[in-house]
Amino acid sequence: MFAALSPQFRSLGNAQNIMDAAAVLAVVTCGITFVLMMGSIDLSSAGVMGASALTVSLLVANNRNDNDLGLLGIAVAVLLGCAFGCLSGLALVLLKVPSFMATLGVSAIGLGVATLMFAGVQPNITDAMLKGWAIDRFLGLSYLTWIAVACILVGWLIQRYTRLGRYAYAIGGAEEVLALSGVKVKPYKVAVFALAGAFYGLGGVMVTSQLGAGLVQAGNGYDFSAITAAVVGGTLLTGGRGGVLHSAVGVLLVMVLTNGLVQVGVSPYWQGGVEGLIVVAAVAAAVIPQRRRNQVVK
Amino acid sequence: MPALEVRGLVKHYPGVKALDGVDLVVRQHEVLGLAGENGAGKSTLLKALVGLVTPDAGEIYVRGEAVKLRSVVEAANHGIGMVFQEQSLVPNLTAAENILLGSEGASVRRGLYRWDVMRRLAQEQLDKIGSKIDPLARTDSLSFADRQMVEIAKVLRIEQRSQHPPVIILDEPTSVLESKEIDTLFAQIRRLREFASVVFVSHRLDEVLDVCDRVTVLRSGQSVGEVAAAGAVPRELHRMMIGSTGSDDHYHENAASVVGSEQPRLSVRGLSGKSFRGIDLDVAAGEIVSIVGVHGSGREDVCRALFGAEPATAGEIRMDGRKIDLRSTRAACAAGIGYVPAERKIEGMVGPMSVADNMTLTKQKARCAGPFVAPAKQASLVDRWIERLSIRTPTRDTAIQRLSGGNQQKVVLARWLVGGDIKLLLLDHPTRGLDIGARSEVYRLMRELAASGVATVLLADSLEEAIGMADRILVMNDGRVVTEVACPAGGKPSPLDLVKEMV
Amino acid sequence: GCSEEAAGDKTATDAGGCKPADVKLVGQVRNESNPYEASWLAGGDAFAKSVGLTQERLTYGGDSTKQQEQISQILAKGDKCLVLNVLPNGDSDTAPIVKGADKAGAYLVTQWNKPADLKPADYKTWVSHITYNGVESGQQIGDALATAIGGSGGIIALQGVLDTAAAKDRFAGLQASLKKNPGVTLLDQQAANFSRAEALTVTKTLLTKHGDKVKAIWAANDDMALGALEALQQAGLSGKVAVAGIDAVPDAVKAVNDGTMTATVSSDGTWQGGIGLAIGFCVATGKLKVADIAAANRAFFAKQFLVTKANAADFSQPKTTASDFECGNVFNRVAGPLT
Amino acid sequence: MPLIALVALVLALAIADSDFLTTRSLTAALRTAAPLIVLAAGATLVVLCGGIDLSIAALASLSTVLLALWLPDLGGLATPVVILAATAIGAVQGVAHVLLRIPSFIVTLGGMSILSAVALVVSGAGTVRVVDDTPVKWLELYVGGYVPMSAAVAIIVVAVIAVVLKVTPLQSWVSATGYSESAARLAGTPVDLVKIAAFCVSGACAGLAAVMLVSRQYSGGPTMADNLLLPAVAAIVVGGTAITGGHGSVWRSLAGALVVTLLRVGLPIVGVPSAYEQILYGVIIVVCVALTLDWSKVSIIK
Ligand SMILES: Nc1ncnc2c1ncn2[C@@H]1O[C@H](COP(=O)(O)OP(=O)(O)OP(=O)(O)O)[C@@H](O)[C@H]1O
Ligand SMILES: Nc1ncnc2c1ncn2[C@@H]1O[C@H](COP(=O)(O)OP(=O)(O)OP(=O)(O)O)[C@@H](O)[C@H]1O
Ligand SMILES: [Mg+2]
Ligand SMILES: [Mg+2]
Repeated sequence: MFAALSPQFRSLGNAQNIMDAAAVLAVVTCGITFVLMMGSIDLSSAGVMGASALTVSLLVANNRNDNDLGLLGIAVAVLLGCAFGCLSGLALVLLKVPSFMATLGVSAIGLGVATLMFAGVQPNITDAMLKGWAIDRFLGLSYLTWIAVACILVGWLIQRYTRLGRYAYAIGGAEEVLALSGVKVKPYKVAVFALAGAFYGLGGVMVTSQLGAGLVQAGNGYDFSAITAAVVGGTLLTGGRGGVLHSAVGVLLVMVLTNGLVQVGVSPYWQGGVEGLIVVAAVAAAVIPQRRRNQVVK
Repeated sequence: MPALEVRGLVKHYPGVKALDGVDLVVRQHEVLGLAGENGAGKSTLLKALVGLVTPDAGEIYVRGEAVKLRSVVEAANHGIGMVFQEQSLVPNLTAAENILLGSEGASVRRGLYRWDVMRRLAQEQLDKIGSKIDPLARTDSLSFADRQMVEIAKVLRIEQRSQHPPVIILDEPTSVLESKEIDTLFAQIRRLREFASVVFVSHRLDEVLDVCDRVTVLRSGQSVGEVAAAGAVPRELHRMMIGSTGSDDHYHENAASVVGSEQPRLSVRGLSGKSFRGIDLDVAAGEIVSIVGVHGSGREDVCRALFGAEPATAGEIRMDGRKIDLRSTRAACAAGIGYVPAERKIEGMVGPMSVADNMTLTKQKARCAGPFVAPAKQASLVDRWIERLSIRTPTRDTAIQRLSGGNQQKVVLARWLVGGDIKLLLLDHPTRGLDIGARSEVYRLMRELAASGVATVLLADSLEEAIGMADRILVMNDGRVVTEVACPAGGKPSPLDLVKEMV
Repeated sequence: GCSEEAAGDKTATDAGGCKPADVKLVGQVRNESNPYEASWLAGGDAFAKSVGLTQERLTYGGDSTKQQEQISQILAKGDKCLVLNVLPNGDSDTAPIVKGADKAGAYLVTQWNKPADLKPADYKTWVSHITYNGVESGQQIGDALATAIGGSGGIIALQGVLDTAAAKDRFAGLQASLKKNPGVTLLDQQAANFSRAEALTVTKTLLTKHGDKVKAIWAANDDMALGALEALQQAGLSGKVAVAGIDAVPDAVKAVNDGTMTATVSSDGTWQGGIGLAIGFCVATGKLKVADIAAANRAFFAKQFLVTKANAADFSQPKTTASDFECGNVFNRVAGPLT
Repeated sequence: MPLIALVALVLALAIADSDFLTTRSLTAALRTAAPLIVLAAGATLVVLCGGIDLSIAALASLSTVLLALWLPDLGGLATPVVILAATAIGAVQGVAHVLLRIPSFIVTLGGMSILSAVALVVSGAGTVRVVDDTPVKWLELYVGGYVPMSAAVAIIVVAVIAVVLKVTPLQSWVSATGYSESAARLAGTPVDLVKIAAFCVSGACAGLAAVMLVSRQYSGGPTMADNLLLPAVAAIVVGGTAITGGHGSVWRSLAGALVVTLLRVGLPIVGVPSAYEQILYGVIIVVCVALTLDWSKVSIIK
């Protein structure tokens, strides 16, 4: 539809642009998909990404200190994301706090930690490799986009071929049954949140690479966008349905939509509204074929 | 040395003593039957044997050795496995994964799935019970009975898991099976006896006596006796279960009402839906019509369509001659139709809500004064029905999920009766999981309702039940009514006549 | 019965009756996590230290309701000599802050956002409102861009949060500049909400949409300008498109100095953070009488400077000194009354 | 349980800053909390039915704009008209959720963006000032000199919702819908109507919260209440209402809203630095939920 409305939309350049713009969202959505598959929800990406963005920008070559850890710094940032994910998971299984709240709390903690690291002065990265991720291209797509593709692949493999992935799926289907079968679900839940956290951590690194600076707000808005993308892709919030590939499609749909609206020249006032309308319409269209009389919709 | 021995097991729940010093012995290579009324404590006892219920007192001995069972895994390591009363499969996993869940063995190496191995291992289990289902089919795409087969296949994994002869517990495995499948299961149980011990629970006492070597009877959380199966008769067992002699006339046939031939109460013409076509059906006031058919015959969907819970693509439905538009369950309720679904746990009851609230959920008027709830009115109403149906519950405010299966079912039935305005009852396996006594009461209730002019459509639990209760039987096959058999008291058809038409 | 206010409310203190040690200084901004507002709080701290006090820092995370909640809570404590230097989140937030402070008799200086018909002159303890002329700055950088691209070509505009006076004024300035430079055409305008990340995405999209036609990017603040710079770099267009922003945050000044950015306009966060407290402090301690403050100084535009490559080096260091905050000098940077 | 958390929090804040336990401070906190209480109370109904309403804050923002625009023409009538309009918008979302069978999360997420866009356009992307605020001024009064009128109204709203639920069949319909929708439907519960009604109440509450905000801010703005979304949901959960539906009450949300307000306002006021404030907020809110949740009623925590 956008292709009909705007000639630029059809251009190869714009296709590249959409793919590049989708990279971070794709990685974050990949992470959140596992949580959604379990039937939980994760709102921690904003905070986790902020913390990881600040961490990586202070650990690789930057204008604030003399660190120059390169890849190691990136790994630390991803691990930090993992640790935050763990925290959410532990709050869920040990304190029995619903994930909605646990992850909201962890997000606040992440933002606090990021603000502490920020300390008033913007860290700009000078690390050539990290900056290069956003700029250098391979087969027409930026390295970041390839990283996102790799993440989706890894995510899919985890979902299909590992116990973690399958159990996450099963937890969304019938958690109580796993317990009856003697499976201890708690470690898997924590692990799923940690996995998601790692993806957010990587997302934070990618944002830093794009912006050339570590921002506390690096993850702003990704929490809800990622959920939207996953749901548009067909992952159910009640868990047990959907998956990484679904989500990847959802991300592309959402990105095409945002991009298309700008390309077609919809007034900025209305863009959010049109987006919302289309998301609702898309989901409505998707559920029509599987509508059953007594099916539960929450 | 017995395979399993239980001595003086006690378990308290708030308000009830589920187990009150039970003793139980399971010998090597025997099939032990466990009989008892609803709420006698059978499931609780068995759950204690697989570590899901921690007893307050008493000991469990496995092969003479005292053990503490804290989890399913521990129990499995001692060679004890169980098929639960309520189905317990993960719907969105494949059958293979469900079969191997928790004991994946060689099919998962270092957390990585090897689907081909998994398929093979699952197939081995399915072959044992001769099930034809595809191991890689998603469980929720299987029929109820196939899922039950998967459960049995799953528990047989115990053989691979423990080096000792296993003890396999089956808690009401037959309540959702067809007679052919039951035969397969029994063959399986007999095969198991060669190398294992089996504990078998069923409310169908003839089944129990058929497959078991010995039957232990539970009453109110205590073991009250033991019977060798050979030569025993169901009546004897029943007497032990309830502590007195039950009535002979199980189906209360002498109470069957004589159906007049006025205009039918329910009249269905050309009803079609996804899994059924061109259904014509008349039910007169006071008549009990049973629909029988094999799995997938579509009778269940017909029943749901009559209640507006399943979309119908064509046809019309009239109640007392008035056409009704059944696009919502509300309209059906308003027209005086009641429905008792088969999947009680998911569809029949609201688990965390109290017995009283569940009972008055539909007929709100019965507990209200004007638009307001009258607590006193509700209390007396609920208490009356609890007594009338002898529902075993600590108080009317107990969450219904805390009741035993049979008692839950009675509450669900009561829901339609409290208003006193019911005209047509659609009963989908209303006696599934009920003990003989409770069954008999339900039958009596159905007769009473029929006598008061309520029309009933019954999807019976067994052919015998259909024949015993119905005035008329419709046989469905592949979405169509293939024949109709009159079934008056005194002129009952034989099961064989019906089976011919069903397949 | 109902009454107008909570029991125990006190009447406003007589202006100027406070001992310096009794004064409580409060600085409130959106958050500490961006360089501009961090420098604001730092300026406030520096001033407080110079008079032997500490500044209570409040941040409300860009959340209007939270800002109000904080203000009403701090006013409810009933300190007699409270001085507030507040950055209202949006125009709509100023009125309740002003009315609350007026009722509690707290000395208040607001900055940036204020509806036009709400005037400090109508209140006793709302000492002053300080802002920068957004129309002017928007026009200045618009003109600078026009010059940089030789007076003709297409530009794209990145708007701020649409619901703020700053965003609207600055964009009005751009439109004025466009009128003055008929050769320059506005190809497109999108909101990027003052955010670096959003600016990056929007710019990329607009670059693919308009391609070579884009000669310059006008951004309503430096954060967005920096985001646009990243987008240009990623599109391989570094140095080929002129970029200008507003605020003169250190990174932008550096970029201007390096020549990657065309221009920015200085708004001095450090000074803003100090000056509000200084004015309030002077009034609270009686060194300055509200009645004596010239009407033009009750609501004024502060001086701002266009920063270009020519003068960027001068702006790389903070230009604020302690003497700016002496009671006699607090109105030294008045550029003119609010229009 | 949420009450214990609330009392503990007040005590902790009082220890950190002795000024906090004064009538004036507590009154201010109560007044501050009023819009949040109302928002949370309305949304609690939707949560009890097993859904979630993410549009409340955007709807409240839009309502502030509408109220500010209509006050000059309609005067005192503007308040009920705006509340009605908000109710209607809630109803539309409810109907979309029920008829189109889209999860409430998605409907209201979409609704949130759409309502924000409408608010932006209607207001011309700016603040709409209320010059003559007499029609909403009554909310700024104090009952008996101590209790802020807005807080009193909020508490009355909570009480009315709670009582209406309790004395009518609504309570069992709402719980049944929340615990097990399919069972409720097969029991002939008017599930769809109950859900739509819940969205209506949620919308009406958003409208009322908007009136409170306008009376406090002397203006309406297209993003004015947007930031109240997460606090409102937090209030519901901190109160101990199960996010999965069924179990909970509006009273719990009242306590939850007070806890959340105290955290939002109290921490910075007692002098916790901004970065640590966020960390503390995160930790305390999680601990509060851990304390208030009634595990015996909620078997599986997602
Ligand atoms: N989790 C529980 N909490 C409270 N009470 C329970 C619980 N589980 C079972 N009970 C009570 O314990 C008693 C025994 O229940 P149990 O399920 O063992 O009966 P049963 O013999 O299996 O009945 P049925 O034949 O209906 O399945 C019943 O009164 C039941 O209400
Ligand atoms: N022709 C068909 N093709 C595919 N699925 C079918 C077909 N007929 C029925 N089904 C499905 O198979 C399942 C079993 O059907 P249904 O429950 O109506 O049979 P039933 O005779 O009531 O079985 P039971 O004896 O267990 O009560 C249902 O989910 C139904 O939708
Ligand atoms: Mg049982
Ligand atoms: Mg059936």
